[in-house]
Amino acid sequence: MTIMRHDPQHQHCNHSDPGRELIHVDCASHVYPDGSIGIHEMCFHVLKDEIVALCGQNGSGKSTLIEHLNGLLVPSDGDIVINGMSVARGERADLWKEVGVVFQRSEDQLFAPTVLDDVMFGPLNLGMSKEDAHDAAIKALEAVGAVDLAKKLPNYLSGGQKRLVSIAGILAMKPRIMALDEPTSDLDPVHSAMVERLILEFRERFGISVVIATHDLDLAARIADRVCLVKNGAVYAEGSPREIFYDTDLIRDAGLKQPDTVMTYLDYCHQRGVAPEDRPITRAELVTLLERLTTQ
Amino acid sequence: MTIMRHDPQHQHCNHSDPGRELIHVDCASHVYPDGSIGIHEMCFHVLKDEIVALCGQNGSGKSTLIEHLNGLLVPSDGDIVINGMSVARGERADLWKEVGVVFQRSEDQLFAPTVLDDVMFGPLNLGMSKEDAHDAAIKALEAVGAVDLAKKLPNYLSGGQKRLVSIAGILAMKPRIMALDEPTSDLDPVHSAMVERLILEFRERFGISVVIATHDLDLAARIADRVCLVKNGAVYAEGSPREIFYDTDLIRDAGLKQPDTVMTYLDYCHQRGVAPEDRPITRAELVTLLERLTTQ
Amino acid sequence: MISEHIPDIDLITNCAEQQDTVFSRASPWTKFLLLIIVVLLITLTSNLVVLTAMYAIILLACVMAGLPMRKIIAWYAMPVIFVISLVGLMIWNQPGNPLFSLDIGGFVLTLTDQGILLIFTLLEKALISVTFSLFFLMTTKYAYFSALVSRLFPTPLDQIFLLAYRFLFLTLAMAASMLKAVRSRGGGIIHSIRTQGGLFAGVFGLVFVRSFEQAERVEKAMTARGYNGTYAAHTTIPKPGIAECGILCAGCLAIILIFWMVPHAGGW
Amino acid sequence: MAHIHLEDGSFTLTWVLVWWIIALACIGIALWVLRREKGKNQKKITIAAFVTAAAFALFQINIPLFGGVHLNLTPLVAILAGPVLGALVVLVINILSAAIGHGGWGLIGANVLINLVEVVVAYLIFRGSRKIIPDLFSRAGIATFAGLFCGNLMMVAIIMASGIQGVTQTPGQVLAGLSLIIAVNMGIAIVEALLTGLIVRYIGNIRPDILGESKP
Ligand SMILES: Nc1ncnc2c1ncn2[C@@H]1O[C@H](COP(=O)(O)OP(=O)(O)OP(=O)(O)O)[C@@H](O)[C@H]1O
Ligand SMILES: Nc1ncnc2c1ncn2[C@@H]1O[C@H](COP(=O)(O)OP(=O)(O)OP(=O)(O)O)[C@@H](O)[C@H]1O
Ligand SMILES: [Mg+2]
Ligand SMILES: [Mg+2]
Repeated sequence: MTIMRHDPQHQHCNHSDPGRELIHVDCASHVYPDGSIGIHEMCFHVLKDEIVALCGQNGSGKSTLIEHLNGLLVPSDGDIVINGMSVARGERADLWKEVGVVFQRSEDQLFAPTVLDDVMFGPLNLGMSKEDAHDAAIKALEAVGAVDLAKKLPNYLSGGQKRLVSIAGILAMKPRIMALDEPTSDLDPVHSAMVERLILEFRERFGISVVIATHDLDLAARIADRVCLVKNGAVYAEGSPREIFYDTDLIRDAGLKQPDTVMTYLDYCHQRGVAPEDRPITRAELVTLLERLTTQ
Repeated sequence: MTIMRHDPQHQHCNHSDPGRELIHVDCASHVYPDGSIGIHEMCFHVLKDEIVALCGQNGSGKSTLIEHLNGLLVPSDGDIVINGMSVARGERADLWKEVGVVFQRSEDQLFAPTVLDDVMFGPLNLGMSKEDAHDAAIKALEAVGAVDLAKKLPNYLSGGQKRLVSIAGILAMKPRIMALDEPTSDLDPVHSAMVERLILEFRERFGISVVIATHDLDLAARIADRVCLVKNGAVYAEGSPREIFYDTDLIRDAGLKQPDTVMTYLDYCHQRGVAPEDRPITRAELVTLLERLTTQ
Repeated sequence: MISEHIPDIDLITNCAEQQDTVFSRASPWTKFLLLIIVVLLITLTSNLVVLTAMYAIILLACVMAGLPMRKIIAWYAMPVIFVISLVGLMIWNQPGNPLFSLDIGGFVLTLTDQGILLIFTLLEKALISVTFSLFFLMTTKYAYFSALVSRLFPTPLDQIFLLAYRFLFLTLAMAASMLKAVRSRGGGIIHSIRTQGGLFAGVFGLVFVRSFEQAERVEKAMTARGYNGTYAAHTTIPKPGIAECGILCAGCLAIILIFWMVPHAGGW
Repeated sequence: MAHIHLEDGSFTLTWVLVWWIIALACIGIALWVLRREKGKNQKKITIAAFVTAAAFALFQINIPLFGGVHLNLTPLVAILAGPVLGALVVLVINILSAAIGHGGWGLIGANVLINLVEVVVAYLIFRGSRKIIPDLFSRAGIATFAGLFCGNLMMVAIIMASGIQGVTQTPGQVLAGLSLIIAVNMGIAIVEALLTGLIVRYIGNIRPDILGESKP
């Protein structure tokens, strides 16, 4: 994979691999009622089995894009094709079965009187029987480590607990695509590692594609197959985490900072006066590399 | 400073340094109406000029504690003394001038029709003239890098923008103590560094004490003078970041993980088979140390 | 948001706050007094020419203020339906030239040209009032409104008014986000009430309690930044200028004229 | 529901003034009572402001028939805020509604009176039958239905008394038309009674302090 830079003046949407494409955002724009530009001529795609991370400054349009993916927002221009169904042409009656979205603000997502009811809501709408839905819900709650909250009222949870429950609500539906907006914000490191593991596991076990919007670039580096840098409502550059996160200028242009691991490595090379030849992006890689560099 | 472990069975609250103590939480408990235990016999204090980080699992009681600090919640048992005024005895008419609180959910905090009005609200209530309040608000917005949002409606902001504005609203009031609940969640790395710098600067320039509740342990390691590990509604242990974050068992008991920097260092030592003698907690320290270890 | 045809108060506020035209600089008092004059005029007269002239002037003002006319017209839907459906029951058997008759089980209902005219008159009156109200809302900053409210209403009333206005945004946002959440997991209000009725009873209760608790929190957050019931103390309302006084006088004159010309206009 | 969604210009000036004056007198009494019972009522004001917002929000979701049939929530206002604050609340609701064109400014007086009847009746029944009907759901439901029914009668009385400008139907004909509306309104009232019952029961379970009565 090489970095693809997108020309802000003129965007092309080329189908990268039409056969495997699950989501194709075709030059979509969205203007909010007050005239704010949410996204602008954005081109973006997600392949089967892929984990894509959206990274970008505050207000760059990540959440706006995510809310388009299951038809909650409709593009004012351009189109979004999910699994062959065009949103603009209104072929989107049950988009929600395809794409599960976890909102940035988890309390927006919880509405049922108890946590269990809330997690069961999706499965029931999928037509599961009450027992199956119950099982699915309990399993999902177990997966995120929140099964002891089942009987609580969603509005009486702590910030992180709400996030866990809202992720469980989507997990329980096993959609083909999951779009998670800031899945780990408000989560403590242990739960956040749990969610991270889950995302990977879902891809392995069920072939679920995942889109995450996140500010935790270390997380993106660890789990994403592809990183899209979002800037001013459009994808500014995309590529593998290794390429993107080692392109210091690109990251700065997007208004971001390199992940900690990358900075540690670069700083280290700088201090030792050697050229950074490798590109570690996870802690394990970094440690191995440092060890090798030391013993050389 | 040495680690103080608190015995969960029996808590003592000893005034560490009564002269400098700005906040003294004296064995306070809070039970929510539905019977959930928010905090339980918690003892906690904040000195003048100090930055204290509260770290703990999801649902451990950090937010509950923070909401007690400006009288939003009142302890069902025990007392909280802010700058000599007891909350339980109701001597708290203008607690809001002393303690500024940024909530975990920023939308709870935004109520005025525009961002500028919202940030000006506090300063006006402090008795500033309209012009002064306007200046204070613009300065606060500039400090967090959100001055171009001044005319927008709070409802029309992205998640991170809301967080920035709610921080600005408290900054503009220059309280003597600031309590920030997850100040950097939802913020991109650049803005989050900005907020981090601000917290430090506020301490330097105005002698403001800061309490932050955060899951970003690297942030806590960088800026906190003292870290309090919260578990099951009480402070489980406290000490300097260097001590706390290098105590692997303690951190595990509190249901957390060590910060990335610490883990990188420990992993590195482990791989090289050397004993971790130093205790770097910031990236700069780590890099210097690694470099020294290499060239030794 | 919830429906195309319900005025979106976020958008209304946004317009009011972003406005910078003559109309938003004019004194809120002028607009308030004009509102009273407009309501009196449409109560007093049923003359279609006068009404049409008023309507045209108000529409022109809206266009000049750069208000989103498309939205305003969408928001007409409810008032129009209110008038048509209620008055629709009452326009039968007016005097005038019969247009056609219906015979329902012995009752003969006749529609006349006067009946049609009546519905038009009432409709136009309604639209004048609606448009002017929206114009007022969309060109006046919230700070002025709150100052007006605290001048006009005695104490607990003004507090209730102002807090309620704030809470309204929360409640509507809460309702909207609930709808969003339900839809994003395959529910629909009607559909879900049918299939999961028991659950939805709880959902209603919960939304209510939740918005209440959020209101409580916001109120506390305001207190935490020094709110003590006097939100508007800092705003001075601009006084009407000479031109504005002129307009107000003209309005009063119009009322007197209508009284004088059509002594029975108000049904005295 | 009983609420005149007539727009401005429907009533003659005389009747506009008559209803306004009576309504203002009632509000004045409410204010006077409220001032006399001093003490801390910030919490009550928050509740009042909130129910205003909630009721107004629900007002917006209506079935566009016969002058806008919609859930009304005034009985819930009565149950939560009581008749005194309730009087202020209905005034504010009606002003806000007029501001976005759902009902005329001139008709606020009449609408406040109708809502006041609902509030007072619902409150009296809800509190009065506390001993007889301990179950919150039925008690709130019955109070709601009764309140709405009386409100409806008030609405008919007001329209019959004032007439609609330009309408020359005989009172009998007007009444015939109105009875159609009443029928629909009573159907809605049943739905609203159920809904209010549910909400009140729910509140009673998790936040009895809002209701101002301890758990039965
Ligand atoms: N409901 C809304 N109405 C109007 N403008 C909005 C709304 N939501 C977002 N915006 C604006 O649209 C732009 C993109 O917002 P979006 O929420 O997509 O950003 P984001 O990338 O998710 O940011 P963050 O990282 O802060 O969550 C921002 O400029 C924001 O101010
Ligand atoms: N409003 C509430 N009503 C009832 N219980 C609550 C409420 N808020 C929090 N709790 C409960 O109190 C406990 C402490 O919650 P708190 O919000 O203080 O945790 P926290 O440490 O801030 O967690 P997080 O990191 O997830 O934000 C949790 O078990 C939570 O479920
Ligand atoms: Mg976002
Ligand atoms: Mg918290």
